[in-house]
Amino acid sequence: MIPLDHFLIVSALLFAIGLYATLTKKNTIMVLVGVELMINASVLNLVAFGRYDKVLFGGQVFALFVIVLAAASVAVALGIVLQVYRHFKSVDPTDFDSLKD
Amino acid sequence: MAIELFVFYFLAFIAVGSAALLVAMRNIVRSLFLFFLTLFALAGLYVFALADFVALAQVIIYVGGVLVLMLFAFMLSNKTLLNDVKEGTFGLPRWPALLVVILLGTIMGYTFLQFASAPPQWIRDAEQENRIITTTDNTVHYLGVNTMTRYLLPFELVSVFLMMALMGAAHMARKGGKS
Amino acid sequence: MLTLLVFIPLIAAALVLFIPQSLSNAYKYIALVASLVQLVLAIYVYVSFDGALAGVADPASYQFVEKLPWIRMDLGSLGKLEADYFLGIDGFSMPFLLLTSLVMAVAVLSSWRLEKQLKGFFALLLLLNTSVMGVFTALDFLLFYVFYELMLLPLYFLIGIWGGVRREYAAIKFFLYTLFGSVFMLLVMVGLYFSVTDPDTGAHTFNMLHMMNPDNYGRDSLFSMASSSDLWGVSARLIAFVVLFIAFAIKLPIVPLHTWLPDAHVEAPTPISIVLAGILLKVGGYGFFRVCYSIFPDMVSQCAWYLGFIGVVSIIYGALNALAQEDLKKLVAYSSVSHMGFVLLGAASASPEGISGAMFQMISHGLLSVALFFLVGMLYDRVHDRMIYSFRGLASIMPQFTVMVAITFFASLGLPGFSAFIAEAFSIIGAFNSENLNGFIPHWMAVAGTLGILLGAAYLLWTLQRMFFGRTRLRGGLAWEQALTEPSKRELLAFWPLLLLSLWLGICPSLVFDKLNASVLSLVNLINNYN
Amino acid sequence: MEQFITHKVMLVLALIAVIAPFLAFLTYALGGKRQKSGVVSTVAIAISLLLSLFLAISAWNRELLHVRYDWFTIGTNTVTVGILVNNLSLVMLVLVPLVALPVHIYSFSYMKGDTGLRRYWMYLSLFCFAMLGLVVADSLFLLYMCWELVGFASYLLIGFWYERDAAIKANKKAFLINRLGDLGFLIGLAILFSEFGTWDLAQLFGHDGLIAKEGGADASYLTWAGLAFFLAAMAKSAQFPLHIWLPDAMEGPTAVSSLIHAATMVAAGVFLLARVSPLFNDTVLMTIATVGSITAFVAASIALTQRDIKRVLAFSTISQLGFMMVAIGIGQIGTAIFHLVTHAFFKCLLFLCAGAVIHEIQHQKEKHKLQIDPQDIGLMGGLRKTMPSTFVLSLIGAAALAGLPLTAGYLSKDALLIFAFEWANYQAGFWVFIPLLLMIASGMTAFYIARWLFKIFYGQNRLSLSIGKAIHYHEAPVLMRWPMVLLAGCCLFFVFSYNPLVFEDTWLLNGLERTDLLQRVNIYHTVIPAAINSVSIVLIFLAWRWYAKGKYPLKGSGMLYDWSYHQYGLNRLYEKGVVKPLLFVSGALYRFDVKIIDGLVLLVANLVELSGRLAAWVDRYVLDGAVNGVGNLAQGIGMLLRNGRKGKVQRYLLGMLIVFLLMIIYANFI
Repeated sequence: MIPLDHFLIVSALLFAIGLYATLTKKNTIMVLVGVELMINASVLNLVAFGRYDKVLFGGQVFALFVIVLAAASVAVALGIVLQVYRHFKSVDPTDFDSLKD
Repeated sequence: MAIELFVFYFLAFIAVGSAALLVAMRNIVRSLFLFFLTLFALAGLYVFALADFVALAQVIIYVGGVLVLMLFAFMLSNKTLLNDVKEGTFGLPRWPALLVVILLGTIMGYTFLQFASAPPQWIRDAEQENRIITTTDNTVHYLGVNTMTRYLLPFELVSVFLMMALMGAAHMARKGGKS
Repeated sequence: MLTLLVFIPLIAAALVLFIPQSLSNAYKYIALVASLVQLVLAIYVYVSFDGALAGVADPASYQFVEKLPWIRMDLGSLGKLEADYFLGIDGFSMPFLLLTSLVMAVAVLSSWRLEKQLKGFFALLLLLNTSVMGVFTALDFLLFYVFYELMLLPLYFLIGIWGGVRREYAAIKFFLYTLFGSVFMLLVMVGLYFSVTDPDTGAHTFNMLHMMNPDNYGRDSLFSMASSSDLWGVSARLIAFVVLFIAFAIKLPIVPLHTWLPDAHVEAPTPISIVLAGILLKVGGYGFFRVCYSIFPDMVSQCAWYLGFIGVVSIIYGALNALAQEDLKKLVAYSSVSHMGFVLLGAASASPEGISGAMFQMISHGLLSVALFFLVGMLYDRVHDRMIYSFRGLASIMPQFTVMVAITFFASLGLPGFSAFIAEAFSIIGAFNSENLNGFIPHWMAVAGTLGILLGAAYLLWTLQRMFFGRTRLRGGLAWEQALTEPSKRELLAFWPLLLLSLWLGICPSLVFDKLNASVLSLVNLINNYN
Repeated sequence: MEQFITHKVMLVLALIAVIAPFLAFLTYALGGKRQKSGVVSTVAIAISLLLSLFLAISAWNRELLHVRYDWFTIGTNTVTVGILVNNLSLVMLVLVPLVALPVHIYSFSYMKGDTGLRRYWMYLSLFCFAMLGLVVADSLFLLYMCWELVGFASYLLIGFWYERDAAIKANKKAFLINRLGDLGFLIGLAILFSEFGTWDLAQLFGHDGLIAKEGGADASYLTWAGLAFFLAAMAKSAQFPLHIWLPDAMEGPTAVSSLIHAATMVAAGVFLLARVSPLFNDTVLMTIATVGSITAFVAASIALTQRDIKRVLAFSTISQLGFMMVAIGIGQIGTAIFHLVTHAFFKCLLFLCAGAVIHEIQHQKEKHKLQIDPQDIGLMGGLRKTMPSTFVLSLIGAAALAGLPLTAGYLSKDALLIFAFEWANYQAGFWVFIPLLLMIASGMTAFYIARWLFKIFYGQNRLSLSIGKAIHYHEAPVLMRWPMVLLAGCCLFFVFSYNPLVFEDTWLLNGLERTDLLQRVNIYHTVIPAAINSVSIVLIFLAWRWYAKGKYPLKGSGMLYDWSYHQYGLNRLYEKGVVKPLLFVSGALYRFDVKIIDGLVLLVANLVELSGRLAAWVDRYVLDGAVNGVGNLAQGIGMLLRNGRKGKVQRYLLGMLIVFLLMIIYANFI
């Protein structure tokens, strides 16, 4: 059995990387990828902790929910990105500086 | 045990390594493929956490769904979006962000290590009362039962939400839009 | 007297600032007159200096002492702050007064043809002069520090404004390096201040001479010898010694803290190179003796091995680097690193010969490196090129210049009859003697140090061969041949005194040693007390 | 007589003898460009010669003349300067001007028309001054100064024709190798100083000197000191493997080669060892003898094949210096000095003869506009008829070098060899190789000098043959001939001894100290001279057949020949083994300096800059925010929400994150 902290460290690393991508990427799609990385890191955490919960099975169930929600959010986000791109002719999030239509 | 650990490290290395690489890359298409690799490796890690169904879901939904969606969105869209491939393989790091991220990562890692050395009460209880999932357990069975009983309400909510989201996405991605 | 010596340039600088731009030709005459007056005063000081009085740690035997209360502040629970305007000289500082005034005069002469912003240039040069003189005469640590920092300011601008292509880079680098050192010095200074009290008034004091007397330290103060307090498990006095050493070593410079030197020298205009090589490097060496060795004599025996080792490394490393240079000025700069290694080696030996040799080496290097930079500057003035490979066979078109260069080269590679010979020989002999005398540094360091002499001959002779001998072939062709004229009267006037002085010192070293011996012996005794 | 010539007067005379050339040097150095004639130099050296001859006559075998003054005090030790004259320095004091005067006169004619005459005389006078100073210096420190000055003068004279690349490379090489020796000297000085605290020769090496006292110093240090001084002597006296500078030094004017690189300066090493000889213990002596014998052999074997007229002589000089070193090594100081003196005369003579030949060929070369090397003995030949007096003089010099009877060379060489055999007899066993090597070297000497002589003066005029044009040589001018005659006179036996065959009657040898440690083996005194001379004569006859008659039986190539011709490949070895690696290392170190050390500094600077930026950034986004309070934040949010405002999403995110982080840190770690 792999010790718990191994999973946690990997997830911490992934989260950090995802965060970095989110903070710095000049392409909205890559920002999205960063967000997905962070989500995956948290899923890993959920699953790792879930091992100690045979009765309620909360970890794995919520991992599934998260995956599904993430999929949904990606779909929506991509739609938004495409729209935004049409509007601003750019994918750089720093260029999106007006909230009005 | 040793082989297991080795495979775990290998997968973890692939996951983290390709994630780091994808962040450092400038070429988006390559980055996305690296992301694909990360997700696959992560699925492997889930298996090691004895969550085989989640791993499966990961592969199907993420790898099969999300990523393909991304690639399609990327490739089907305007050409300039695709041409957004800058020269140079790696970009320069952005120092403030990198610093903050490293700091956060360190804090997280530190906390987790603390965590492992002094686990919370419920984990210790679980260990003592032998409530840990073992390799012989049929997790899919438990999952199914739990979803349909204890977590039924959330499950339904999620499915409704999913439907709304997909509809919204389809609406938004329509060519032309309203304005 | 010393006050006059220190502040004459400042008055001249003020004069320069007040004279309108239209009379800009007068600036250099003012500067020259100021340095000449200073030179005369310095000679007077030299002549009336009594070589039998030791100085070093004994306040009574300092000469030309001037002491005025400067800052007296009651800090309540922290005690009283006491800083004096305290000037005085002993054998260690006296030679440098003469050297400084001479080098400054040469620097003014070598900036004769300068055309850019004369007012600022001369004002800064004179300010620099004041601060250097101040460093060499101050006996109060706070005063010393103020002058020490004041030195940086004019230098930064002098390099940064009148320098070469990469002048900003060089200026910043120089500034940061030195600042880095002096910040640490500040820490130690404050620490010392809180440890030492004036025996007369009972107030904390910055007086360096009080710092040299172990009785003046508070019983359980940080730097007290009796309490031997620790900082992170290391003796506080040791840390202070090392920190001060680094601060001065950057100035000296030592490997690996030397990289500011080639850049600063190469980018600086000729007069500033002259001042840098002639005086600024000596501030480092002077600081060793005045501050590190005198205030922390008990630490010398612990650190001597490392000092000697760094010295040897500097000698050989500098010489090897000089061998690889293609820029004449850089070559001279690296040769400075190598030559100043002898200072460190001699100082580390803590033998009378070694310390005398080190002092003599500083004076000799002061004269000869100035001459070298001056010669490089002459070449650069004429054709704006100083790459070794651009020249060949200069001896045929500039015989007089070649004679000057050849003599200077041979003088600085230690030909007998010139000061560098005495200096290097006694640094080495002192270093060799050390193992028998006090066991500070082993024999092999002296032997390794001699290799530096050999390499010194190698790079200088090679340069001589490549640039001056053989058939004439210049990169600039005929135009250069016409531009490369023999030295003018003014240049000769600035150059020959340096070389003749070096020759004179080489033949009559007692001119320096007589004034120095008492102080050196006293310092050696001071160190041996703790060995 | 005794009353008038007091000590003081004699010392003053010695001082004048030393100073005179220096005054000549000053005259040229300060006299400006007009000062071109060599009269001043020559007069000065003549004065030196007269004074030193007078001194030698009045002070020989009498008393030690010694005076010294305090020079400077360093620490508690006082360094003195002074003059010390004993028999040893008297010999040298006479020898130097005696050789230098003919060379000066010779130079008048030899250097005529050269553009740098002023420099020439200046350097020559400087050299004479330094050499004389070296001879009479009473302290090792003063000796060291003169030692370096001699090297400096030699540097200047080798590079006299500074437009020739070969000359300036040669002088650099000479100076650097001498510098290496100087380091040995310096280390020796340091050892003596740290052991005894003085450099005074009389105090150190006098009869009741510090060295002689038991337990005065650590024996191993003295061994090291001895070896260090020997290193100095090796470089200066061109001992194997540091001899390589001497052949190259032949790039200087020939008159210079004869004075400096044959007669005087290179002998300074031998002189130094003689001066400090009480210092040496057995280890050092053995080393000296071994190195000396190897040098004698190696250099003689190289001289066999050289084609350059001066290089043959240069290697011969090296070989003869090796002989002298052996004499030092076997404890026969007197013999070493004796050989030094005779060698100075005959080698100087040979060089001057060579100079006369070169001068003539150079003259012909310019006259006929030929593209030849005037120093190649392959192009000479048949000069006997056109330059008869030069030939006779060369013959005398060559005979002295080969050690044929009736010459001075015979006396000194026999003395040396006999002592060497006696010494080997005393040491027994293995050490017999030293006299054997010397025997072989001595045979080779006879052969190569015969080859040299026959190739130049016998046979046909090969230069005429090779260019197909008749070339008429002329005898050397008078100013060149008479100095040679003077030297040739000194090469004959009667200058040194009334008995042409037995060296033991030599006044010079008897005037110098000698060890009586060795047992006189009577048979050696007859057998060895006879054996050597018969071998020599056979070899000379062989050379005559080969070179004079042109019946040369060998191919003129082959491994041994190349080996010898290329000087055992030593030059290339040094080039590849020392110079190239050194330059490589220095280049690499420079790159290291720029890339690594400077790079580190830059890195630190960058980090500092980065932290500065970070601080500024934190200042702007975090601290400022905190200071300005929530209102500002609200305003910021408001602005974000308001239309048309520029917003940077990721930056806000980052800001939030930092606040979050700070909170975590604050909550958990502080």
